[in-house]
Amino acid sequence: MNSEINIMVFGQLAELTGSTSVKVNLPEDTDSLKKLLLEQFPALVNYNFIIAVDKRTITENSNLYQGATIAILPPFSGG
Amino acid sequence: MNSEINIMVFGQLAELTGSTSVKVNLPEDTDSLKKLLLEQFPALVNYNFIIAVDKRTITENSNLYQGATIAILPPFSGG
Amino acid sequence: MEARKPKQLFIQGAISSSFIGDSIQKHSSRHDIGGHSIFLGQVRADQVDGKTVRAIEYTSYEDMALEKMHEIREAIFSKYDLSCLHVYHSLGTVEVGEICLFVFTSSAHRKAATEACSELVERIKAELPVWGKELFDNETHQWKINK
Amino acid sequence: MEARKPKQLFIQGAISSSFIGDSIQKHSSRHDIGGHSIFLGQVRADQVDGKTVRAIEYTSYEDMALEKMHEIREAIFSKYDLSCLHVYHSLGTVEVGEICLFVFTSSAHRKAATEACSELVERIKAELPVWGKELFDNETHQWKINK
Repeated sequence: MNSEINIMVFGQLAELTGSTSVKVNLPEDTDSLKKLLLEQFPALVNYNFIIAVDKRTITENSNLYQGATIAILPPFSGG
Repeated sequence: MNSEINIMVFGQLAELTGSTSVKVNLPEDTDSLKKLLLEQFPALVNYNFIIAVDKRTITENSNLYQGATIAILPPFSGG
Repeated sequence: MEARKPKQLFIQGAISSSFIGDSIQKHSSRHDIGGHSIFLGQVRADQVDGKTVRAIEYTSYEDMALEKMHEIREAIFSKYDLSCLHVYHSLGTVEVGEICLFVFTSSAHRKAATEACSELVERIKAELPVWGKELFDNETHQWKINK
Repeated sequence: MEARKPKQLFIQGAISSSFIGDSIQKHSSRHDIGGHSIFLGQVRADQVDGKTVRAIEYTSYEDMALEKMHEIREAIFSKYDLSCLHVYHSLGTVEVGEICLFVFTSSAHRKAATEACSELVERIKAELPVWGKELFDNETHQWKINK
């Protein structure tokens, strides 16, 4: 069974990853996702970013599931 | 020597006096002017109004002089 | 710096939305501006004892109003770091739904424009010798009172 | 009362002054409105290490931004006694001097519109997933940071 999922990547983070979406094996929760992304893109350690699951920003560790809509977001700078 | 001067009258005060200008004999100061106007227009006692001399509102009794620009102003309601 | 000259303040009748749009457009050449704050006063169809306001007729002691507005402008420019400041007030009749006051401030960072705009509106209502006569639909009227 | 539907938020490119003028004009049929408060964000030609910003390129996580904006609208309508509330934000490239944000609130009495407008601007800048890339005149860029 394929448990790969797409992570949407926005703003300057997309410059870092070289793409607006990256594929990872579905981690159990958002903390694991963060760890996994930092392994894959070590330079991410220099960036502030937050994770959004199903269009809501995550403020504490949250479970992930197949089919979740996941995104990583640099600090907002609209207006 | 004629010491009559024109007092400009604005807003609802002009309805009361029936004119946008009234003539009075030049009083010594603004307190005397107020007294004189209240004699001439007793209904003024029911109105709040301020006196402007040379386009400045008067906050304490001030001397008047021949040639002064004098106006009586009801509460402002612009905007 | 040269003292600022008294500027136009009064507009005969309502202030049109195209006049407001044009004023905004004129600021596109000012590349130091990051934010504009605008306040618009609009005539409301208030109900009083079964009568409805259909228009407000504005009069002013114009010479005094221009001098007072000049003084307010100078005070606001001293207090806030503004790029621009414009104020227009109607004279004569303004129907319900039409604009009677247009206050427009601009600055590099939004806080100065926003705070200056609010303070201007308060000072204009309190200090400019302008009077509004509310005309009702039955040909009677009452004099507007600012709270 | 029926729940408000998500409304248009994004505009491709700059927000024109005629669009703003037209939006104001549309409110002339609302005779319960006494005051409008408007905030406009304009792109500034900031200098950074000898380079000059010539434009900002905006991107967004649009689906999330629309949901968040809907949530902010509901909160602002609950908190303030507003007649109307409109927010437009640019996507894509906006040149210096052009408008990238248009926040427009209306109410019977001015305080609600003014306070709601300020709070909206703060929340939009802090909470909407939108990113500005500042393009310099020498083809380099930097990512905008909101203070």
